[in-house]
This record gives sequence, C-alpha cells and structure tokens, in this order.
Amino acid sequence: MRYIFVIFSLVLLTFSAGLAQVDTLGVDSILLNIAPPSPISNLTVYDKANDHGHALILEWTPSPDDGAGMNTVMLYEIFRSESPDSPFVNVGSVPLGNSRYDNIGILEKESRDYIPDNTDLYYRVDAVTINPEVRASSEVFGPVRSYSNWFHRGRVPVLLAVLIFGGLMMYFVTVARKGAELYVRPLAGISAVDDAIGRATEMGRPILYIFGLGTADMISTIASFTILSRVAKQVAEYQTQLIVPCYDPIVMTVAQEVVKSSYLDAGHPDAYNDDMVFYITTNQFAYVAAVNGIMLRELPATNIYMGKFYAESLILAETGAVAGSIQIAGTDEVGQLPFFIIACDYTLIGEELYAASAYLGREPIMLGSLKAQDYAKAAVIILSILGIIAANFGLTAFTNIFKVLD
Amino acid sequence: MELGTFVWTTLGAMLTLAIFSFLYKDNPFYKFAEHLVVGVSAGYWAVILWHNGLVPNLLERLQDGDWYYLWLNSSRPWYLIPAILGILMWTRFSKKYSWISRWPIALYIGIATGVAIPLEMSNRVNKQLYATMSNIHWSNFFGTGFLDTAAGYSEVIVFIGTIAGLIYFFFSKAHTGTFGVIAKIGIYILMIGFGASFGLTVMARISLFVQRIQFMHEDWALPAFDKTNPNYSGWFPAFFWLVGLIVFGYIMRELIIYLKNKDKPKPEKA
Amino acid sequence: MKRQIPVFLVFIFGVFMVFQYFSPHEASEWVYKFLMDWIYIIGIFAMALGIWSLIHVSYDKIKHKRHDWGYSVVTLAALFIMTFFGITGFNENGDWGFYFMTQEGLTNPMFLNFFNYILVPIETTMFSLLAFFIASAAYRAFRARNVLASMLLVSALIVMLRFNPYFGDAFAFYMNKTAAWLLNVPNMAAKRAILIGIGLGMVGTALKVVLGIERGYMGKG
Amino acid sequence: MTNKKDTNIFNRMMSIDRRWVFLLLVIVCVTAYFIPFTIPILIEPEVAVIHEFIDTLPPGSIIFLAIDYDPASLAELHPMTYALLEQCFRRNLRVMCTALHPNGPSMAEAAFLDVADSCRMDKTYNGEFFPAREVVNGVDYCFLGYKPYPALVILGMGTNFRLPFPADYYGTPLDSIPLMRGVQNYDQMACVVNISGTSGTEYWISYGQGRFGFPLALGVTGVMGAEYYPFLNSGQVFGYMAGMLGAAQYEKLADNPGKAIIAMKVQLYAHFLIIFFIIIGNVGFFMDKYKKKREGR
Repeated sequence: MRYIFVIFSLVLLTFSAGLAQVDTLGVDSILLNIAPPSPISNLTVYDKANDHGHALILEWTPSPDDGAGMNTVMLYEIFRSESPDSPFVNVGSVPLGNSRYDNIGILEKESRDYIPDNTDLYYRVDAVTINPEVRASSEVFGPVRSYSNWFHRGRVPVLLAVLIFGGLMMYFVTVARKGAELYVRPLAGISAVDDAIGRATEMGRPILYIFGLGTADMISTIASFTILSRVAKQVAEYQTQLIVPCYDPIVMTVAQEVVKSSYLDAGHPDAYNDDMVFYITTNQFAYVAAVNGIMLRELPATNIYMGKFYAESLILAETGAVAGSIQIAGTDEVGQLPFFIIACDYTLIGEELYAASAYLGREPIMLGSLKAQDYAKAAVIILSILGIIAANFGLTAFTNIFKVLD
Repeated sequence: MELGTFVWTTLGAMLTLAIFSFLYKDNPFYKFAEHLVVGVSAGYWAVILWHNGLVPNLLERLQDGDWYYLWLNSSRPWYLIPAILGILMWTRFSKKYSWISRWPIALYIGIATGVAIPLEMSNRVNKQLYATMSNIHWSNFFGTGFLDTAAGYSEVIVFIGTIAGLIYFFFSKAHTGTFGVIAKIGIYILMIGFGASFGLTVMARISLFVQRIQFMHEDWALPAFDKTNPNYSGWFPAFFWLVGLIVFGYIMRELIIYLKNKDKPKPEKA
Repeated sequence: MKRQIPVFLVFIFGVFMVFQYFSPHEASEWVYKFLMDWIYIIGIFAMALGIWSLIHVSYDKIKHKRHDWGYSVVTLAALFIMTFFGITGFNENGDWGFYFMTQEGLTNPMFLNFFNYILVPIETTMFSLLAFFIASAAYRAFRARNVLASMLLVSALIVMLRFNPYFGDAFAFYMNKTAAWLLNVPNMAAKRAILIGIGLGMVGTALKVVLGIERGYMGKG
Repeated sequence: MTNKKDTNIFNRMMSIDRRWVFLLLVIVCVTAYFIPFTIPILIEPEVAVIHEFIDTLPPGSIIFLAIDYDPASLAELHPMTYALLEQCFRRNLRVMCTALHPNGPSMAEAAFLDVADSCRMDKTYNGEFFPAREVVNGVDYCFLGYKPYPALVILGMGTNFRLPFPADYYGTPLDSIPLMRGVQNYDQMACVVNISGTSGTEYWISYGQGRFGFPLALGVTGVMGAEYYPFLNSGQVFGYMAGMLGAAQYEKLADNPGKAIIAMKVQLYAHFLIIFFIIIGNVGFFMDKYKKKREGR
C-alpha cells in the first residue's frame, strides 16, 4: 500500500511539474518606469556538506532595495555557467527576503538541472524587480566545485549510539551464554499468552493470530514472527487449531515457514498444512471485513494481535470482544495503543512487543539483549538530565554533541 | 444523473447497508459484501501492482533487451537479479524446492533490518533525546498563565513524564521501592495521555458516520426523487423502493423469528 | 546448509545497509536505491503467492462444499472479473483489447465502476463502523475500577467535553484549555517515552536478527 | 452475559447489550442530521471578529478570498467559504478570488455557483431581510483561477493583479471586467481571507501580509489549527477559524446554518450519548459495589 502511495505521489509530482512550466510573470505597460535596483553583494558559493554531490549552496547579502530603500526587488534569480565567458543559465529563483539558495541538482545527466561533480562552475545572482527586464546582476563567483562525500559527519552521534548499543548487547549476550542468571520482571501480557493457549485447548476452539497491516520489512512484524513461532510451537504441542489470516503476501510466506518449522520442532509436522496461514487481501478494510467474519464464525478462544496496526485496531478488538475471545495485543503504533488498552484484556505497550519474543523463549541469550536495552534507557535518562542542566547553564556545546544533522 | 450511474449508486448504497447490518449480527448480506470486497480488492491490488509496480520498475527497464539473449543486452541488465529473486519466491509452489524461497526472504529481511537499525536509532532515540534535553527553559517559569503548554511547569511535567515512562519500561528491575513509585508515575502519565488521545479521536470517528449518512441521503435518496434531473425516469424510485423493501423484509423476518422464540428458553450462549 | 545460507545473507546485507546509512556518496546511494528495488520487486512477485493462496482456500471450500461455500464463489468471481477488467480496456481509438504493458485497463469504465461503487463504499463503511465501536468500547471499558482506569476515563471525558456549550462560557473555556493541555503535555510525555523505548526495542531486535541471534523469522526459535 | 439470578438494576446498567448502544447512536445521529433545530454554539472572539469586520463594511467594498484547498479538506472548509460568500453577496460586497492549489479552482467555482443560486431567493439573516438578487460574474465577483508558485503570485498581485493574471479563470481579460475598473492591487481590498488546507497559508502570512500589510483572516483545517494559532497572538492575522468548530461558529454568526452546524449537531449529541453510557456504566458499577459491600459479600 505504501508503494502504491509512493507511485501515485510520483505520478502527481510529474503532473504538477508539467503544470509548473507555465510562464508566471508577464510584462505590462504600467511597469515600464522602474529604476534598476542595487545588486546583491558578498556572494559566496560552497559545496553542500554530507551529501551525494551535485549540489552547491549560495549565500549573499541582500540588495539594499529588498524590503527597504526603493523597495523594488521582487525576487532573486540564480544563474550558473561552466565558464565565466559562456552564457549563464537560470537555475532557480527565490522570493525577496532570502539570502540563501540551495542549488540541488538532479542525478539524471540528461536533465537541465544536472550539476556535474568535480567541475569548475561559476555563479551569478540577479536582483529582479516586478518587471523582469529591470534587474541588477551581481559579480560572478567562481570557480567552485561540488563533491560527493563518503562519510556523513552529521550522523556521527547515530553511529556512536549504534556501536555502543551493539557492544552492550554483545557483552550481555556473552555473559548470558556463560550462564549468568539474569532477572526479568514478569509481564502480564506474556503470561497471558500461555494461559490463553491452554484455555483454547480446553474449549476446543482455535487461536487467531493477526499480524495487522505490517509488511515484512517492518521490525514490529519481524518481532511478531518470533512470537508466532513460540505460540505455534505450543499450539502444536497442545494440538489446538491455529488461524493466521495475512494482509501481505510476504508476511504470509514467512509465517507459513515459521509455523511449519514450529510444528516440526514440536514433533507434529503432519498436523501442519499451508491453509492455516493464508492470504486475504492487501486492502485495509477488506481485510478487516474478512477477519471480522472469521471471528464471528470460527469463534476463536483467543485473539492475538501482534505487529503494526492502524485504524482497524478497534474494529478488530471490539468484534473479538463480541465473540467472547480473550484478546492479547501488542503494537508499536502509538496512536492505536489507547484502543487496544481499552478493548483488549492484555496489551503489550511499545517496547514490550519487542521484549515479548525474548520473554516467551526464556532463553538466556535473548534476555541478555533486554539487559542491554535497559542500560541504554538508563543512559538516555542520565544524558537528558545532564543535557537539561547543561542547556540551562548555556553549555550548548554539550547538547550539540547529540544533535543529528540530516 | 444517468440511470446507469444511479443503478451503480444503488449497489453502493445496498453494500453500505449490508456492512452496517454487521452491527446487528453476522448475516447473509454482510457475508456477501465481505466476500465480494475481498475478491474485488485482491483483484484491484493485483492489477495496480502489475501496472504501477512491475511494468515500470522491472519490465520497462528490461524492455529494450531481447528474450533470446535473456534480456542481458538490455540497457539495465542488472535488474535481472531482482527478477530472478522474485522467481525464486515461486519455488514455494513446489514442495521439494520450497526451501530455496528462503534466500530471497533472507535478503528481504536482511535489507529491511539493516536499513532500520541506524534509521530508528536516529529518529526515535537520538532525536527524541536531543528534543528532551533542550526542553526546559528557566525563563518560561515567569509570566506564563495557568494551563499554558509552554509554561515552565508544563515542560517539567513533560520531562518527568518521559523519564518516568522510560523507567516503567525497565525489564530487568522489579518495580519495588522508589523505583516502583517512579514506574507507577510513568504508567499514570501514559494512561492520561492515552485517555486524551482516545477522547480526541471520537470526533473524527463520528464524522466518518456522518459522511455515510450524507452519501445515503445526498448521493442516493435525493437523486432517486429528483425530478429536475433530465435523465429522470420511473426506474429511479423503483430501485430506491426495492432496497427499502429488502431492508423492511429482513427486519420483519428477524422480528418474526424473535417473537416466535421469545417464550422458548434461550440456548446457552457460548 | 538450508539454514546457514539465509542467516549469512541476512548478516551480509544487514551490515552493509547499516554502514550505507553513514555514507551519502553517490555510489552508495545508487546501491541503496537498487536494493530497495529488489525488495519491491520481490514483494510484487510474492503477490502471486498471495493470490494463489486466496484462490486455493476458496476453491477448497467450494470443492468440499464446506459451510458457506457459495460465498467463496463470489470471491473468486469478483477476483477474476476485476483482474480481467484491469488488463482490458479501450485505447484512444476506442478499440477494445488486452493491454498488459500500457495502462488502458486502469481507465476501463467497468474497472472504475467496481472501484467506485463496490470497493469504496464498503471500505468507507467499514471505516465508519468505528463510530459505533468507539462508543461501545467506551461504554464497556471506561469503568473507574482503579486509579489507573480512572485516569484514562477522566482525561478522555475532559477531552470529549471540550466543545460542549451547555454549561456556560467559562466552563467551555476551561474544558477547552485543559483538553489542549492534556494533549500537549501528558500525551507528549507518554509519546516520547514510548517512542524512545520502541526505538531501542527495534534496534535491539534488528541487531539480533542481523547478528543471527534471533532466527524466529525462519521458525528457528 | 448476565447470570439470571444475579440480575439487579445496577448489574443491568453495567451490561447493556452493545446493540442498544449502536441503535441509540444511529437514532441520535440520524435525528440530529435530519431534524432542523438549533444548538448553542460557543462563539470564540477570533471567529466573531471576522464576521463583525465583513458585516460593517460599506456596500461595494471588495473582499479578497484565497481558496487553497482540495476535496480532501472540503468537509471542513467548504462551509466556511459558503457562509462567507453568502454574507458578502447579501451585503452587496464584491469578491475577488484566487485558488493557488491545483485542485482549488473546482472548489471555488462550485462555491460561487451554489451561492449565486441561493441568492436568487429572499432570505432573512439575523433578523434582517435580504431580497433576492442576481449575482453576476464580473460584476459581483471575479475569479482569477490557479497559477503555480504561490509566493511569486502573491507578490505579483501586490503590484498589480494583471501581472500574474492577465485574464480571469474564464479567459476574459481583466481590463474588460467591470469589477476590475480602478482595481490595481491589495490596496483596493478591504481584507484578505485565506481558506486553506495546505501550507499555502504560510505564503499569505509572510509574503502577503508581511509585505503589503493588508488585514488577513484565516480559515484552516482542524489539523492545522494549532500550527497557525500563534499568528493570531502576534497580530499578523486578525481573525481565525479552525476546523469544523470554526466553520460552525461562522455559520452561527451569519445565521446561515449549513453543513458545519449539522455536523456539529451530530457530534455534540453523539458525544453526549457516549458520555451518558459511560456514566450509566459507572453508576451501575459503583452502586453494585456499594450494595455488595452492605450485604457483606
């Protein structure tokens, strides 16, 4: 669905780009008597940092007639050329009051807006009045070159955070592997999963497992696969029925694989068949309509919602409540958490969804990563307290260490 | 409005009523609408993915090659790699070779998780941390009104709430003592926040229903009797009353069943 | 072998993508875009598996005359009709035909009718069921059972009363202000705490997957 | 499902079948939608000031209306446009209009045609009788249409409307339009009202109001509400309507109930119904607890 959206927006963009090629300003007879404004001064052009090249930044001191003086400047037009003598080409314009223009090139060589890398370029900025004929050109700046960068300096804080967090995790995983006892506090939603499977077995009714609208490239869906593998293993041991309707074909494929292996691990490979995990449709409300139908017809003892959910969360959870199922939800979609909390029996809030796989497995290695997450949270708390103190004493140098530039 | 358009609109109105009937209980009308929309939407997405996905992203890129060279002579032959990976997914149709489909899946998941690690770290951790740090300003404690969101004390509450919320999410420490108290504050703040966002959403959801009333009224019921319409014919109200009859008939049927079973003991509800 | 190769692939591509993020170079961006195309194209090919699953499940129901099998006929018929209309259509000369490489199917009048008068009304009506479910959920769940539930209840009530004109202007004014405060202060704190937590959980899970510690997505727990 | 022997009134209050909730909600929404009755609507000063401003203009003044929205935000913003246009034409004010959103022109055109229709009938607003009149394109209003680059168009119009728009939306040269006689730029406009569902509002504030200093009023969607509110405090914007609430207030002020008031009616009573059910549930819950306590259970 996201892809389709992207494609539609691209189509729209191309369409509006076509519209944009209309001549905006025409000349009228009333405009002939405008005196030429003063030109801009101090034009500097430099390569845009931390980018893929093909982009330069221009800065200048605005014309004295911009918003003051004769007050005639309407916009600035930017011109570029590959040599100071050859004709300059208009590459863009900004309205009055601006003193900066980012000349971002397009990567296609055939495009008019392509800016070659590692080539000498020359720039000029014109202050233009309402009559495009009346303008003042600045002096030519150049030569200047644009470069492609191999390393993004503004993202150093992210790199450090990833490395430190990864290191913490490796450390605790090794510690756990050596057999150290790691404590984790009990989570109500997790123990409910075990009870719910038992309840379904007693009642002889199926378990409904729903991934929501997540595609397989979302981490919440990947976490949900792990939870499904634990659930499926228990379901296989208890010989209960499992229903997994899917929204995304890849999620369906992976889920089939997951359930199949879990049945194999539980020693009941013959109890598995591919129709337990099936595809419905990649359309939010059509999917919801079908799942609602399943809920009221199969009357599952337990509904487990794990993954990415949008507006359908409440429709599903309310219908599940009507069917009298025990409902356990977990999502990282903050906007939908209130609805799950209200309509479900147990809800895993945000991070608890990611912790669930470790909890359900009870493998020491997995618990090691929870420990790393806790240390990272402690670091966030301490750093933000330090940061607040520093910021209020004017030590912006400290807070700026953590600033990420895009 | 043409008669053809009105017939289609009548279908839309019937399907609208069929979906609403689900609020009463699962019934044949709902089942029909549900199965219909599943088929239509799956077909729709298949077509859209073909026309707007596969054709521009793969087929057009290989189009200038020839099949007897296996498209290797096209201008972008490297797009054969994803095509091969896609076809490997289809090994799932065979029982024997279905394990091969794990390779493209592994690539898919590898790329997706690899992209997510730095991106989520940056967006959800680094940037939120920076925002929390530069949040409280002493100057805001003076001269601001009660319930002002920019007031100093509001900023302090945001800060404390964030910290307490984070503490609630600690997994490897029992919620006891001071730690437990802070964690409790954290879950309270979470609940207040959730309540507020629930209350806010009610309005948007009611307006969805208002839009459906508007559709039934303005797009369907009004044109059915709009004699100023140049294409108006007796069929318009006929279709309207046909739908009315179906609705009336269903309600009557349910009523009769209810009255018949009224005195009988209710079966134990599962 | 069957399990090692996938884990190895996840590792190689995962680590590559992590470091790609820190390199804005043109070459690295090109690889990024190309790999994103892989994901996208694999996804499209997988659609065939999805459609096959839908057909298979429906056909099975019909074949074994399971309960409500008649409705599965509707699903299959709708699927085939919609697909058929999507690849046929009239070109600019008004000639009818099959069009695979061009988009005549998307403007086929029947395709549009199915979209506008079947898909859209059902979708929007399903969505509008939320108006009812939000009411029944509020009634069922908003009980002041304990402090936690009361907080949820009270803050929801304040926000819901924010445009009520019946109790005088001063009341409405303060309700409005309190509602805005609740949304901007405690809600903001809650969101931020959850977001940071989710971020760490995501990165933790993703790292476990890339490093091969977590293999649940292949069924290896 | 309630157990027969444990059923008392409080228990029943706690377990009303959800279908009664649904049925009542349908009844309340449909009734509020179809039956005409008035509800009190709290008027905020920032909306009232727009109405007051337009109401006290001398006949013949020109209002500049900038319509920057598309069908996506039609539900919230169309009511504002309709109420405002009706008020202008009834008071014999003239209107100039642009649509600087690619899908805006169809919105503006529909509004002009519908309001012109409505003006062909005698109406009474706020106790004042207005006879039927014919609203003529070119005399009572002039619709300029769409041009890309909103910032440049807004700047250009500050010098002369004829620069970005040599002709109006229908291709008539501006010089041959009666309304445009003697009209050069914003100086001849009494005020500018921007009704917008896009970030185009920013241009009207910074390039329009910021440079030419005309009185500017905004009508924005509910989502954008909080974003542009600060401009009211800073004085750059003299009036402000946000979302369905703002639209309903304007309809109320103009005594011209339309879709926004109907929507608010439905909203208000649906909210009351939900709150009513919440209260019923809680009363039942507490009374039941109290009773059980007294019985020593």
